[in-house]
Amino acid sequence: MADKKKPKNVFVEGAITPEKIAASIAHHQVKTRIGAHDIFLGQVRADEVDGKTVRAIEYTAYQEMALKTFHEIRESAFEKFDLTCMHIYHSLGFVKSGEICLFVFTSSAHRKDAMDACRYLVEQIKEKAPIFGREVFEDESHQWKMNQ
Amino acid sequence: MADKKKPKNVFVEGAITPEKIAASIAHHQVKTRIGAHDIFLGQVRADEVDGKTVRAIEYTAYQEMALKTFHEIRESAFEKFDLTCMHIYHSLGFVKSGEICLFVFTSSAHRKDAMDACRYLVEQIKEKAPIFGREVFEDESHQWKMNQ
Amino acid sequence: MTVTVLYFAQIAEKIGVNREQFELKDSVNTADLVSILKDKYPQITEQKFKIAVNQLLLQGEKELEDGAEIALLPPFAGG
Amino acid sequence: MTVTVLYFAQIAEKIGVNREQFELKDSVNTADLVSILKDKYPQITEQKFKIAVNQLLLQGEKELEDGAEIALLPPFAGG
Repeated sequence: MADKKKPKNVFVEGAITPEKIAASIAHHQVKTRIGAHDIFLGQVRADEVDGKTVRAIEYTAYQEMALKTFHEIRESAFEKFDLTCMHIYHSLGFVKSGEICLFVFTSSAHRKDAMDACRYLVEQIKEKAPIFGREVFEDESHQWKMNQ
Repeated sequence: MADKKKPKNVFVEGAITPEKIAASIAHHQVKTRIGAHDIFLGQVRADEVDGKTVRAIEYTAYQEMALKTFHEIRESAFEKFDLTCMHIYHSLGFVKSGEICLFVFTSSAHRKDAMDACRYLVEQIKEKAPIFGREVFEDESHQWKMNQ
Repeated sequence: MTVTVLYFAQIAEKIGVNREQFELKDSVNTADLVSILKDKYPQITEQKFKIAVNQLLLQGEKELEDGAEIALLPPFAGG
Repeated sequence: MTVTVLYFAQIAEKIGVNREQFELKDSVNTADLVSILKDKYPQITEQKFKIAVNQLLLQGEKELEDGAEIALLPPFAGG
């Protein structure tokens, strides 16, 4: 069942839309061995820094390396957890505050694997994927985002 | 920010649609202090029992008690975790295999609270909400579902 | 006193009743009521259930009051 | 040997270059290359970065081979 070997298109230009998420959920309704989905969404915050507010993040990536990294993270998750499906999408380019930049979607027969895998994927992506974020303020000045 | 006190409409007649989930996600894009959403979806499995396949679950509930239980679970989650928003929807009536019967949606500035709260809510709902499920097979015989 | 008893799911299915009222002596508690119900409906003797009184899950036993709503709840299946 | 060096994000911004090639002596390893780069671009001396060689994150030091692709990666910000 697991679509482990298909190459995956992780990067999306601009924000990830709620419609894309809905289409992805709907696509899984034919997979009737699934009992639990977990979805993580990263949303750009309008953080305030020294009185200025972030209006968008511009994402860039070392794309070839990032795609390899995502592939390895996916493979390791399929080894660790009993998953039916796994999907990862990340934005490139501008994503405005309030919009979604990361969509991680795990599906399993039972909730524990779906939830454990989703958390694992999010942590691995934040730590290992060579993706960079330029936080752009309302006055067009910027600073570079760093994951903790 | 937290919409802690609004009474919540938890029960939905029939399956929860991907469009409802998309609308709920879209609704949060004005809340620019949110950095992370976690969504859990329960989907009806076409389990096989003695050669017969589940085609649907018919959900019923002790509704007044369930709404009180959901309210208490919500309040306790708002106490335990730093959340901006929390939404819970559960189906009543028939939900076919492959369709969604539970939608738990947590939002926070940071991922840890969103993910911890989502898991907490799912476990609490499964344990404490007086909801019953009649698993209907393709030959119209049935058995009663039990959470583990 | 008068109490209302609610039956759900496989319990309602087994006994063919969703809800009924009982006239009870004032000293009757929840354990006594369960005995009365199992006498009346022997088909639920083997059934696992929890009890809620006035929509609160019961731990142990409890005195009943006039107008109480008692529910017999088979295992939960939400989610 | 010839190696390609890629710069990303704040590093590319600081030095105004995304990508360039270097002719190196065969004995040069990654630590030597970093010294060369910091001499050429003193504005990155204080910058925190990781190094990838042929799209694999480097642990420690590594000999370089002809045609290698070396990337200077500032802190990640995905998600």
